[in-house]
Amino acid sequence: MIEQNLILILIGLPFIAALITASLSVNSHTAAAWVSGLSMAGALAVLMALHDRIVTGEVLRVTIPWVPSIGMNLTFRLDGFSWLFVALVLAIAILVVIYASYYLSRSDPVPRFYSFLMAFTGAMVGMLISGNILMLVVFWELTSVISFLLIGYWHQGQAARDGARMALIVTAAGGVCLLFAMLVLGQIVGSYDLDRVLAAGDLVRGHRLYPLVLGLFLLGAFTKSAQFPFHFWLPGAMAAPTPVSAFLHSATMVKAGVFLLVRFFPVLGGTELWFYAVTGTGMATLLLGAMIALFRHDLKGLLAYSTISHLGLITALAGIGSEGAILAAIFHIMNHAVFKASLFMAAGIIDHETGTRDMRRLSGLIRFMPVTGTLAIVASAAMAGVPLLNGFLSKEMFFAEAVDWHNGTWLDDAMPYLATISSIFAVAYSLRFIHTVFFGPAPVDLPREPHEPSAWMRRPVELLVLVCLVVGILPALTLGPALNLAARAVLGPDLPYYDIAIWHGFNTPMIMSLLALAGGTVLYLVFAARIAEGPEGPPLLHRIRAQKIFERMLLALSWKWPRALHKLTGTERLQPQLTIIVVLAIVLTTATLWQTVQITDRPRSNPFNIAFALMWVVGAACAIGAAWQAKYHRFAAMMLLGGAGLVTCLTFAWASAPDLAVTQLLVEIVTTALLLLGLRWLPKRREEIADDKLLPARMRRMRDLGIAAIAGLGMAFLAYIIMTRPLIPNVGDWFLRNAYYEGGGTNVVNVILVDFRAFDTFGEITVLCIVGLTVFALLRRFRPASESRSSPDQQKDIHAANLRDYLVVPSVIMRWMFPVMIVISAYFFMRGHDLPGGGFSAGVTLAIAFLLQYMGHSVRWVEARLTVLPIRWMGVGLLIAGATGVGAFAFGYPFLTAHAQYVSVPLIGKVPAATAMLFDTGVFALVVGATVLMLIAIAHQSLRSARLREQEASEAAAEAASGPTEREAV
Amino acid sequence: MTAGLNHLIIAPILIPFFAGALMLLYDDRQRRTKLLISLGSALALLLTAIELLNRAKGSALSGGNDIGFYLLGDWAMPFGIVLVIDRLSAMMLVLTALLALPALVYAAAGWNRQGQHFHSMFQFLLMGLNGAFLTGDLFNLFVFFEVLLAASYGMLLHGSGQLRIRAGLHYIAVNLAASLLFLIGVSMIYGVTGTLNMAHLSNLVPLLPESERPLLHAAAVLMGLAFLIKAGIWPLSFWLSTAYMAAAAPVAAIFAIMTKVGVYVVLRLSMLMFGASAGASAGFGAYLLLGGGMATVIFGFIGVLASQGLGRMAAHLVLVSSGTLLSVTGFALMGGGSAMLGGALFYMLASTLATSALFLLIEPMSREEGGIAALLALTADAYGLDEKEEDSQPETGLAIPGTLTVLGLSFGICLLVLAGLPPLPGFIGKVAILRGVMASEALPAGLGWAFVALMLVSGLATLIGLVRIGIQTFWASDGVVPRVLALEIAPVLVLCAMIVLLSVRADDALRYMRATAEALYRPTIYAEGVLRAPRVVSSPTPAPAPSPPAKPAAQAPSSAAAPAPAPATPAPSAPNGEVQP
Amino acid sequence: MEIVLSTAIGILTASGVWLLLRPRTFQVIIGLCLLSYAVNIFIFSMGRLTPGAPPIMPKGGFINPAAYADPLPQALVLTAIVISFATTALFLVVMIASRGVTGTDHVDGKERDE
Amino acid sequence: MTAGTILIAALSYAQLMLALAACMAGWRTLRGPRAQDRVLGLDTLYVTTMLLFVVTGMRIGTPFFFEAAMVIGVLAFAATVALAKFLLRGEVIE
Amino acid sequence: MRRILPHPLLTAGLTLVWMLLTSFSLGHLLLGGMIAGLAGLAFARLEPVGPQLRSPWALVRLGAVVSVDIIRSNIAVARLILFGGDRHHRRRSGFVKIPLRLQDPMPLALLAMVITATPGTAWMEHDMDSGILLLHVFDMREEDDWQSQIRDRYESLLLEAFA
Amino acid sequence: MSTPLDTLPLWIAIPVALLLIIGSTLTMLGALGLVRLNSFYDRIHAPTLGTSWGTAGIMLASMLAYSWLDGRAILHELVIGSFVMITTPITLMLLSRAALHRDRMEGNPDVPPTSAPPED
Ligand code: NA
Ligand code: NA
Repeated sequence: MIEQNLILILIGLPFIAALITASLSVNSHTAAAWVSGLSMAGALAVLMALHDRIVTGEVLRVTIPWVPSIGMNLTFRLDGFSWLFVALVLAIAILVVIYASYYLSRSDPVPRFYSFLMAFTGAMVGMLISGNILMLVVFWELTSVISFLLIGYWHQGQAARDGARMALIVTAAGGVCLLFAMLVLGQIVGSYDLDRVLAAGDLVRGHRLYPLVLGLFLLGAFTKSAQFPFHFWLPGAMAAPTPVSAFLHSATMVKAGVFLLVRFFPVLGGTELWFYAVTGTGMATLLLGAMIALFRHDLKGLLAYSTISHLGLITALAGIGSEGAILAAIFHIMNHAVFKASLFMAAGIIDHETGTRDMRRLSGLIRFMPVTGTLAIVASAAMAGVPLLNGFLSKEMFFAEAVDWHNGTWLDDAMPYLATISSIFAVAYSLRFIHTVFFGPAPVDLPREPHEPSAWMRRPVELLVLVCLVVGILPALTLGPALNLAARAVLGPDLPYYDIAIWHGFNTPMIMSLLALAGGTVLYLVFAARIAEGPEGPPLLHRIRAQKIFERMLLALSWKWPRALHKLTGTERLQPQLTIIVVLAIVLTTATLWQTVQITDRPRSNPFNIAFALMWVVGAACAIGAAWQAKYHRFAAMMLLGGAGLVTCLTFAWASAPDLAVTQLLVEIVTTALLLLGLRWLPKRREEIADDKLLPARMRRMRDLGIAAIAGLGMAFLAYIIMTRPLIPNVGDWFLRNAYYEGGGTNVVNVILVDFRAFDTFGEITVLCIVGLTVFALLRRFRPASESRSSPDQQKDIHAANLRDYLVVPSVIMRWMFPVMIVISAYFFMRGHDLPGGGFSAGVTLAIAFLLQYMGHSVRWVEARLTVLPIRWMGVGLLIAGATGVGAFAFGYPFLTAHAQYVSVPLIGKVPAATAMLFDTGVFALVVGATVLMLIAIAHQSLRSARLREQEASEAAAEAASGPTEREAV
Repeated sequence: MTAGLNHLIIAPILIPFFAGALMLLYDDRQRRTKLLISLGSALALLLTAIELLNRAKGSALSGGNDIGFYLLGDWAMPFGIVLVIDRLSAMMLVLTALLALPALVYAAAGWNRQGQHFHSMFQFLLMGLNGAFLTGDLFNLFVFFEVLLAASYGMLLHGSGQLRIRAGLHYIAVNLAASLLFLIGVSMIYGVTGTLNMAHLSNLVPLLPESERPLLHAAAVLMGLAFLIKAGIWPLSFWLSTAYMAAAAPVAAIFAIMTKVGVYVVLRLSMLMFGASAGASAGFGAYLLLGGGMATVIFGFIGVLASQGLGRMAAHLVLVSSGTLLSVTGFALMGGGSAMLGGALFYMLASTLATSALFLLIEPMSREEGGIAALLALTADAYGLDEKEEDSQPETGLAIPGTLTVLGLSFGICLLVLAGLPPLPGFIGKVAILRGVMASEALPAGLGWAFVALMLVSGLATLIGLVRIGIQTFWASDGVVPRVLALEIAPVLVLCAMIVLLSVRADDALRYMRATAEALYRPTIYAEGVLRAPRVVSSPTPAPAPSPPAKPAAQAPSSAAAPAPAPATPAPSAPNGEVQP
Repeated sequence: MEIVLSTAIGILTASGVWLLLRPRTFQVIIGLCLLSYAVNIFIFSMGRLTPGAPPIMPKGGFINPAAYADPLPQALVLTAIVISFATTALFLVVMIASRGVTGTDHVDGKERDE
Repeated sequence: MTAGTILIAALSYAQLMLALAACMAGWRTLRGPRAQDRVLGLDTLYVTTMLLFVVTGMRIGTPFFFEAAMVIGVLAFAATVALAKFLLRGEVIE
Repeated sequence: MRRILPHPLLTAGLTLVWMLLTSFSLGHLLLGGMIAGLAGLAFARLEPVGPQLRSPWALVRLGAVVSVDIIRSNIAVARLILFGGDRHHRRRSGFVKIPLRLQDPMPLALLAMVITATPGTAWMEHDMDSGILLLHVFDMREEDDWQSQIRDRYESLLLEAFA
Repeated sequence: MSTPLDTLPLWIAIPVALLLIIGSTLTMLGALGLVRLNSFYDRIHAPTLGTSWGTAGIMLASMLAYSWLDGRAILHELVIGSFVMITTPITLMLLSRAALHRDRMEGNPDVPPTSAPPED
């Protein structure tokens, strides 16, 4: 129990520290460092407390349910391997915190740095001790995201931004692959629990999806561990502050990939595929990294490529996967972390104290910073694999595996040679690092005067170098047990104890080491000068800059190609969009009906009526005419549209829908007025559009004509086959039977509208209201095109003056029609429930009455006499309709339950008094309001324009009066 | 929530309706009152929706009448219109309310002054959305679609300006075409099956004679096109990015739910009509949805990569999300299982919240000197001769400290969700979907793998695109920190908090979604529940019980016209048997 | 008679679709109007044609539903008419607003080659 | 020769005549040549349709088309007034 | 009274219209009267004072005259359209200017109705200042004196009817 | 098709039929004039056939028939007829005025110059 809590503390501490530091003020540098350092120390203490249990080979587990329904739980699992790794991470974290507190400038937002750093540590620890492979991915991705923030800490620089982005993209892409792999793995194993996955190696390797899993898994691991060809992000990430590099890019994040390789070796490893892929990649990376490192002039660049190379070495070991290899891999993970962290820190000190990291400018620094220099020399020696240092030991073990382990493949045969060659380069670049920076003449023209850093900045380096020495000399006493523990945790408890000695006799690995040392020295001595003068990178190879390639690829993949593709697969123009809709509708409907649709053998049909057919001759001619004229003769098209509408109304009447005929007619009238009001603002098309006669335009028209014809045919066909089908039993019958008894009205259509399906009407009036408001709102900010701003041509002509009284006589009749229309409106309203009519018809009628007054007079004349507050009407109408509906609540009925009754009124007799009528009142008020609002809002534009013209004219006149001289000058 | 009358079900429609109507009586200058009404309504909606969700949760799979229904006008099924509340619709209601409240608060920072009657229109939009989620009647669905569309036209055009008008024109034209298709489809369904009730339809589909089936499918295709246009499926989605980009920030934030309405309807109707129990029609359209959905995801992430501005990018993210959901719907029709579908619903919740937050972030993130004041000045009405525009004063609100940090944090949260990165719910949702897809035996393996790969790639593309924009905005911009009001950032933070909450309580949410998905796989629960919905008045003859005024409509005419109405009104007592072919 | 009405629907649709695909806003709005005529008649025809029998009932007595036109499609068309009226008005206003701010009546707010 | 036959014949004749009238009015609307001719044509089409409503109502035997006819008779002139005014002034409402 | 019922004649007429449309019953008299009253009130907002009708009898006479004229000219115009005139006479149309004495818009509107309703004559334009009416005549026969016909048959009656 | 009109006695049926024939024929002739006549100013006379006796004939026929059927005076149609007569002038006046205006603006010599005194 206590262990489980301890594990939770272990993982929780860094995150808590992150939260605390994040909430510190910008300049509380020291506090942030202390919080971070103490929390790391605390975590390390916790880890140590757990050592006793770990050492017995026990695996500690704790699970907090998070999303158990998809098997994603916060399961933590601490064994020897992860224990060792966590210890490494925490220890280096402490050192980095110390180092950073001296390294970072006062002007930096330091608490944020620590916050990120702590969060990163937490994520890293989480990844290492995750007992659930999905959670492993979660933490894995978290490390990518946070490392992005850390690399971009100095985001003012372009290099930092680019480096951060590239690192994120590469590692996150790998993470996505890893997620895919884990999902499939979980699918195969039937659980995301790491224990069960680790135990299911045979099942996984035998599964047909194994290659897929392996491929995706390796993509994840290789990207994170900067393996060839995904190595290029790491040098770019060197734009990060040095503490970040020391931590992430030597000890922790980049090791996540190799950690994963080792961890999952029991599941995925041991196959030929694994060997080729992993060892092959590892060897290539090892060699390439070492070669490139030699040619880098940037200190951190050299270290970065060196890191890549060492990661390749570890990867190669994981690929071999023998007991010794795994042990060596773990050992080298540790060793590399130690010497590389110290080297990064040293490089940081040099950068910090001299102002440059360019080895061509640095020289003879041993005189100015002897301590740092010594430390760096020791650490470099470890990196080069000089005996008595830790790097030597693990490299020897690698050589031993390369030589001793066989599986009979060509890669296996080549390994010793490749290992030696890469070692030669490693020696050479280590030598270069030391020689150029610390020896030679005193540097000239450095940005800063070099000197030793503050002692505390050096302490972490000192400690690390000490570790190099101690482990290098006394491996069995120091790291030996822990390593064995870790290897056993990976490969199983039956693993025999491996003794790590510094002397194995004068064997092949030893010869290889000596060869490398000698070869490297020679190589450096011969080529030192040329390297210094050469470009950043090995000859020939430097032209292939992976980073550049990647950047170009990224640019192409994430910008150029998508843009081109997006243009190709999308459009911003309306016509293609509408064409696609129509064509898709046609194609899909046709596909559905093709060869399946049946035309009924006993079609329903009504007798042919010549008059009706003739009316449709008119209707069709009008429709086609409207289509024909709409471009150049809008006015004509409008009238033809009216003609087609009229015949439509007649059709409704003829086919027993008097309500529809009435409503459609009323709407026709208002629509005509609306369109005309709008037409005022579409200036007449004076000339034909230039392109119209050209071939492409003609082709387009032909194509559209074809589409239109097919659409028409299709609709006609659909309508015909359904119309002629026998009538199936439908819910319509019920309405006929119940309209009178249950709905209290004889006009079934109206009863449906205000009672059976009143909810539709309720929504419909809301639509009308919204549209009214939208029209109003839009027109408030309306600006006419410049050519429509002046008064229409008809009013400009000299004859126009004679038109003064043209309305005097007509307006009399129009005025007198006003009360008549009110009565007609009332008539429509009253009879709606029993006969054609209803609130909508009444409302539109009244709106037409208003419209007529506006047309017969001027806006100002009407509005001086009639106060129409359309929006008020709309609000009241909606509220009446809604309140009627809610009224039913009082009687225990649902919304819009109507209450119909015929009430006997003295003298008058029975009158229908349905609540539906009240509802209809609401509809009426709303329709009046909305229709009038729309009409008047457009009409007001003319008034506005006229006022504006007057205003401009008076301004111009005033100007003319005040400044005649200016005018003359013009 | 068993049978009976429950006005709470209609509250999500009535609350915004009355709020919107009431505000029409106020002058547009009484902003404070309007804002209060509006916020009050949104809050009430949220509470109602949560209560409905709680009730829906209680009884989703108990069998039989376990959904809530509301017979409008107390008319018997399947003749009248019914509102149906089940887990899915309750969830959509909650989501709508969750988006509405922050958007409204945000709008209070000055956006509501850019045009007329913003709040009424906003409320009507909510009414339309809620109506579309609740209704159980196809034509009523059309009506509510029109309500929400009309309101969305108004909202999109809110503030006017060239970009909005151009986008609005396209948006309206495309949606009008879609509405026409919808009408054709609905009427064909009526012509072929004789009903408009979704539950009734679900029961009729398996019984349909083979001669009528192709016509039913054709109708479904036409209607489906209309919904898919709203859902933004490729290649019917080109209107979307410009429209969303052009809309004012709070408008775009609520628009985040608009594509989901299309998805919701597609999901609802296809599961009801073409689910496993649909006989010869089972699985109709599955491949179309899957193909279209995947194409949409591809187009969406290509668009994300190709976008220069955050607005357009966010709009394409909407497409990615909606394409994912459509593909999953396709899988669901193939029998993909509730694990996958439940994951998709969870993903929908997360991605909608995140896109909404992102839309709210866009403007403050890209705001230069002056902020809203400048914006208002741009749109200020040159023709406002009639009334003085006191609108142009910028809101003097509380500017928040640490602006960039807060903005960056919020942006980061949105990014993680949309790119599907852990530990936020985007990741959880994706994992749930992918797990479900991989585990499902019913799905063609190749398609499943293609989909999984597509999901992962689209997440990566999203990451790349958003990181690019984020770096540009937060890292590469040197200069003035924008002045952002607390009123603008608080809603974003609320949305982010909800996202975080969703990831903390992911298991509860996922369980809910999975149960929802299971219910969707059993359309008979829905259909039987609705069709057995009892009226308050059990029969047209007066009830002997001393109940409140029993439906007088039934008595009055019969007392007026002496003979008993018995032969004329047999229907209401037999809602089910009578109208089946 | 069905053939006449189907033809009518077809011609209205074809004219409407043709206009819908044109580049000028006014053409589009006329096209939408024509299409809504077509669709309204189409909806209406889904209840089959029953000339001479409007769904207006006697006050009481036995009713033979087969003798009357189906009222439901009519109610649907009524709603559709109102809604399409509203949206036409809206489209019109957006059209003139677009003409105002962009200076062209092209649906894209700019001429094709610009 | 019953009353019914006579009436049916007369009604059919009237329908036919009115439909022909509609055709001719439609032709004028389509043909123009001037805008005023079209307006005149449309106006005639309105009146013809109105009469056709009445005649068809008689033929079918229902009085329910009366409202539609009344809409044309009492309200439809508003549309033609608007058209004419547009021709005259270039705007419908000043 | 004037405030409640500003246009009694109009209200009465509209009540009649209402009853024509619905039925002649007491209930509809009341309902129609109420609605017509409201309509009258609304109309009063547009036109507070109605026309001063002096002699309704003159209007009745005018109606009779016009009815006969309409029938006659219906036949005449129909024949002209069908046969384009007779042997002795080819149809010739033209404009006629008629100076009117009427000044008030209301009687002018009535005259316009009369002229329009009579096939063969069309009201073209009327200038308020000069009082000149431009008439278009479908068939100009020499023997017809349009000026006197309009002025004596119609205008004088209208002048008589209105104050 | 059987309609209630079958019950009409012959002495009502014949005038109804005659009125129908007269009304529809006149309307048709009016429309014919619209097609055949050559100038707008001639054509403007044609539709008045329909709005005067064309309408009157058909409305009277309807009134007669329905009054007989209902057993009381059905005068609905009176309303339509009179309002058609009242409203037609507005349309035609405005239309002819517009035509005149347009012709004058284009300098068409066939139309008389304005009768208004020149303004100064
Ligand atoms: Na040097
Ligand atoms: Na005349």
